[in-house]
Amino acid sequence: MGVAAQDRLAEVVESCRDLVEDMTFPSVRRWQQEHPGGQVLGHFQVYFPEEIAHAAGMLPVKIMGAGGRIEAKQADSHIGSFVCSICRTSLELGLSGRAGFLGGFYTPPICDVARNLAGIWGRNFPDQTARILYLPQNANSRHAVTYLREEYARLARDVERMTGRAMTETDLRRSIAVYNENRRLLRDLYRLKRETPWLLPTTEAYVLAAAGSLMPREEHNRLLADVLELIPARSGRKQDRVRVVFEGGFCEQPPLDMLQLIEEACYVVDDDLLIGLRWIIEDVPDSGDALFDLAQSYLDRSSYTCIQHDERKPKEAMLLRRFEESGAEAVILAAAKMCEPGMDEQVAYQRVLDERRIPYLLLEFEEKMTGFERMRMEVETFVESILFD
Amino acid sequence: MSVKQATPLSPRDEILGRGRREGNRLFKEWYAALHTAAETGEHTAYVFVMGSAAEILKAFDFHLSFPEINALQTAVRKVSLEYLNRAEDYGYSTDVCAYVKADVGMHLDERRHPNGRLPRPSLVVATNMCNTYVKWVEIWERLYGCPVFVLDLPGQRGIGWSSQPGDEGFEADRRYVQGQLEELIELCETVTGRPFQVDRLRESMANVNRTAADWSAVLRLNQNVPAPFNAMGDGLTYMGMLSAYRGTETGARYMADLREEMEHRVAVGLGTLPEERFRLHAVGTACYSNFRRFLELFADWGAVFVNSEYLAYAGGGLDRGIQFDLERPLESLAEQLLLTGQRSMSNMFFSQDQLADTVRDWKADGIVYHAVKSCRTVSTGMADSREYLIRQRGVPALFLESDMVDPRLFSEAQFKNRIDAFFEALGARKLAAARGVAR
Amino acid sequence: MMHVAGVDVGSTQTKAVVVDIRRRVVGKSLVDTGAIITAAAQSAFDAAVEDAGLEAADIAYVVGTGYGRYKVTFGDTQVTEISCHARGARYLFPDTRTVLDIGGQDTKAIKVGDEGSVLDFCMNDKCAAGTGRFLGAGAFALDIPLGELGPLALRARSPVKITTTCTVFAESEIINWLARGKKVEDVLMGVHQAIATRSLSLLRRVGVEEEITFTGGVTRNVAMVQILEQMLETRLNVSPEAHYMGAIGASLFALDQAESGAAGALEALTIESRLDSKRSEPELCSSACPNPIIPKRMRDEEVAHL
Amino acid sequence: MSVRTAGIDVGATYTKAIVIDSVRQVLAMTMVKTGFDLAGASEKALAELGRQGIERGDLDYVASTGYGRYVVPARDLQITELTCHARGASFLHPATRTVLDVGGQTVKAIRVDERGKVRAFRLNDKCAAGTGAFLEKTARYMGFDPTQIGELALRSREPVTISSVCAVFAESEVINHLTSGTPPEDIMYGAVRSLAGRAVQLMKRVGLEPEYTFAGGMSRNEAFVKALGLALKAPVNVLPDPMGQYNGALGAALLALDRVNKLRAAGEWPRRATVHGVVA
Repeated sequence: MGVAAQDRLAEVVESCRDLVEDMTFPSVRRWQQEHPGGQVLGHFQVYFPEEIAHAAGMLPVKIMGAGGRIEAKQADSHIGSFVCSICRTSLELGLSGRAGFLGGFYTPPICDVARNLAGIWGRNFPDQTARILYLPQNANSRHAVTYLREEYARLARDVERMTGRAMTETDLRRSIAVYNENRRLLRDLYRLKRETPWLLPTTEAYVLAAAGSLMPREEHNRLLADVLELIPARSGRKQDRVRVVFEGGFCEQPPLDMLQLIEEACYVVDDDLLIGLRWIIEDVPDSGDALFDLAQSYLDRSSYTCIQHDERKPKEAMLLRRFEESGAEAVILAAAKMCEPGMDEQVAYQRVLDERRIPYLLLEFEEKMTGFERMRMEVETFVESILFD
Repeated sequence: MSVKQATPLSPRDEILGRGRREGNRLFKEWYAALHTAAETGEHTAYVFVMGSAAEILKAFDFHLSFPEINALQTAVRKVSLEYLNRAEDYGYSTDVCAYVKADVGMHLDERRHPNGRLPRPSLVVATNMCNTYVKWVEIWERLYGCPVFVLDLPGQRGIGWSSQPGDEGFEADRRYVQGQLEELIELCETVTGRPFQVDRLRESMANVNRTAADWSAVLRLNQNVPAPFNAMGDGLTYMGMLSAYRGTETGARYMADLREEMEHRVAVGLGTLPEERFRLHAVGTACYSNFRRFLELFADWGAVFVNSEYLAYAGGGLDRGIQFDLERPLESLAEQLLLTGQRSMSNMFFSQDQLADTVRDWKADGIVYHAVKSCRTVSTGMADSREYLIRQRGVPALFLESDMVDPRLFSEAQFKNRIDAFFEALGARKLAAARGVAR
Repeated sequence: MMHVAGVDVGSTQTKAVVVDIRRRVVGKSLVDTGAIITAAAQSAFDAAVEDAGLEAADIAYVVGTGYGRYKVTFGDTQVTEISCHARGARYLFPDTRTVLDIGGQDTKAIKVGDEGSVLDFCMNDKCAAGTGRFLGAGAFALDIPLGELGPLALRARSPVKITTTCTVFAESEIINWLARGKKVEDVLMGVHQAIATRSLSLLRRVGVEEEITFTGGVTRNVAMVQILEQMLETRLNVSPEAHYMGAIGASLFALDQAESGAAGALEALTIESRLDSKRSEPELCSSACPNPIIPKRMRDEEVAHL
Repeated sequence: MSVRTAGIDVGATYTKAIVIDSVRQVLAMTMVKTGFDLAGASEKALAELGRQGIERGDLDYVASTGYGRYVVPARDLQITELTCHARGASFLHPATRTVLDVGGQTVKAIRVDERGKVRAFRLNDKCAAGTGAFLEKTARYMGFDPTQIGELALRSREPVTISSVCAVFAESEVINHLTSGTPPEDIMYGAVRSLAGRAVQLMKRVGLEPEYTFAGGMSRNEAFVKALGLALKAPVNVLPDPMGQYNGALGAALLALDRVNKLRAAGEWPRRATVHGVVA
């Protein structure tokens, strides 16, 4: 493709990387300047119905820790070292004033740490609305949808109270349309990853997707549409690398250096990184009740993670499907240090991969880790054991 | 070391220690019943101490097996390490909930438990009270392909958040829970092949009403000085009955007798120590791997636990004496499951002020936090809550760290050092107070 | 004139001091704890007494402290090092409100009240334990004598970030940094900063209130003092005797007791020692049960059901 | 003419180099201190080989391994120590199916197939009571030199149990034992046993399959080898000195030879090549 276009692509990717790594949240602060009095709603991993905040004119922002980019200096005196890093650095964002722009903070009941975070946040930031959004954990109950619709209505009321602005069905529809498009574009991005991984390194795909959680989705849609045109035109040679599925990025985010050392030896053809952004796998339909449609899509048109129990989605079966549909040869099972759900699930995944004789590598990571020698050795040994013959 | 017997104190002395004796007997019976069920294949439900839905399961005559109790018993019997190692060999990390690992190790060993063989689950009911419950049941789901029912009890949404029957929000939650209870009943009918009888449900609910009333009275009796029982000692035996015999006549009678015993102790001013120097409130799970030593390190200082958050959430939330309305059983059950869950469990994340009130009402000198690395439900917020209590409410608090059942995480030297220092400080405080030194 | 002594049996070194009735330190000694702890305690005591030019018989009262406090078999009672450091710090620096002690086994942050009483204290949690050793690990991995760590670290231009809290793995992280061509001083500074940061989060737990007194062996490390002062944005009280702080505190408690007229804090502190002095041996359980209701021999399973 | 391949293992403390010929005969081997200049160390080793009569020009293919594998200027290919240890161990003990390597910082358990190819592997988890460093700390704490660990432990009559998974915690267990007057040798052997137990747990995770071959620094610790044998209830191959230390370099040299033969078979020899994806 043309040099100019190539440069533009590189530029966009760079800007996304900077955005993801900049813990002063420039995009959020810019938005606030452009929208005087505009409110920002923070939400912790994994999934949050951003459409509802968006419809009320808020800027929803995913709080996903801070990796090694900030030290949990103050948070460490509030949370013990037996708790996952993402929880501590997320709190640090608040305690250090970096996330001072938040008007509210919601955590889902994905794990006991996340639920505790709501209490800790509330004790330390009494002026912010700190709440748990109780997404249903009995996904198989006939009553789950109705309940979730009510929970969303409750959220809508809170949001309206925060913004002092009532939202209409039309507002919600407009937001849903924006997010439907965003999810479509992300699906296209992942198709590229799957079909021509040599054109789209994992770290690039990751920052392109992650940037979306820090900016208005309309803006992100334009950005994605642009790069999706440019990437296929790239020149890149298919190399002899192992095609792997990366499983374990649903909550705490692996450091970019880790993704990089993996992509130096493997093609990551599918993953669950920031799965919350892609949780709903089809367009949210229009039945005339937007909140209901959102609730139903959360339950019935959604991906899987180890933090949701749903008989219709046995996790091993789902992993195998992800593995087959992406034409992978191996799996990298990663779990964040101290992440109970992640560590529990790893065991079940190992069993099924052993049975199917699918090669896999177990990794434990922490967002703030800096030394990668050991991990590099493990990944390379893994690749050597598949390539050398 | 020789066994010391209590010296007679009054003609009604025979009821002293009855709660523990009876508790131990009933407890052995209960495990014996499970053992038989394992042989005969009678229906057994695996349930958790918080939100067991025992009222419904008892109406179908399910045996109840509590994985948490099974796990902690391996520690009490000093064999938890073998089970933990087995689970770790199987692939579970050292950072995974030790209850889960002790249980997995036991299942990998054909459910051979130090208290007897345990039956396979014909049904599993888990609430979301602890998120790890849900991961835990998935393990049995895979091992046995048994039906799993996640009873979702939406908890407290935030600090200062409360909702009562009648509120729009509460009723939405209640309808959800009630709907699930109906689904659970259908499932029980399919599993047992028996029709549901609402009067059996009323019966077990009535028993819970009696149990809860007496239990909350027993807890309040510990506001007396000296406290009639140690909330982290015998208190745990009493609490065990709440789970094992919830909804049964036996359970109700046991609790009535216990209340009588405690009232007697209070009447004769009988405490648990020769001299009750310190009264403490406990936050966190017990340390079963070193249970006796844990208590001794406090008893040596003349300290007794007069209350414990553990008794609230691990006792199924009966601490405040709920009363079911038998006229509308299902609706009332849904209501109470929600309220007790929100108050005694999910409330834990927001409980700082409730803690301070308990300290006041039970005349405690301070709080002891027992953080458990592998139990993030109860431990994650502890450091923060402790800081809040010391700064905002001036409550002295000690922070300890070990595990429920993993002896490898109990370092006696470090434990003793922290405990001794805490009491040295409390002692100085009391002395200063006595001297009238302003602080 | 009456003398008393305090013996601080730490995990690596044992310190003893002798003070006279006017609270003056007239003798002190320091020995490696080594494998036979009772012996270490005894020889430290003897050396301190000799240093004071006295006989063991001249010592009216001995208080043992530190991890091996129950091994001060010739002592009269024991007090934890937390109380002793607070007392000692308050004595040497009367305006002390907060004490930081970085020891081999534990790092302690102590909030101190009037008369050196302990209002609150916090210690590192398990995964961040042995912070004093952390430096040792650094010294070992870089094979540099402990004494030279500080000065060398101060030469750092761009310190690295040590992220592991585990003492043992700090060692491999250090080696990794060197392998990546980092300067020794930069890596060392990283180690120092890691410890300082963690100590700071402990201090925050009890609430940082001036004046802050820094005690323990690590006080002799210039870099550590400097970094802590930068992070806390204040001067730290550091006594040349900081290493003996625990022993000094212990001796002050001993003095209270000896002048029993003024039966001081110790009385409150050591109610336990009157219960049964043997009982407190960590690994033994008390033979004399203070509890008439629960027989001591009660087996755990009789108590615990949930 | 005969092919000569070299393996260079740049380890944390020592850098080892070994040269073999096409019939897998060892022609030369050397060991130099690594220090902080890794590239320099590998050059020093090559110079040493020169002194033993093997000039750099005589080397047809050089494979590097160890954590300094990326900075060896003379390398044609770098391979991880796990792959090399597996290859080396099963060359010296052809019936090997499980390789255990216990070093100061890491413990590695590797399951290999009949060709010495890695089938599965695990490294010790983050809690460090499972590494050699733990033994050294225990020894040093009790006032002994790490070199005395073996003889000291073997004197033990009734070893204590050290159960902690955390080295720092284990240390306070040690202190407790000392305080209660337990003789150092019983504590030392207790520590050795607990380390052996952790190593076996790691081996279980890759699937215990005899024969077991034991490499790495700890393989020269008699007490540990004894404890390991007891824990496994099976004999353990121990690489004979000095091959124990050279195992990584040997594996690298063997893999280098395999590579040459493969390329020759493919008619691509002589030519420098690398495996895609492995070269960063």
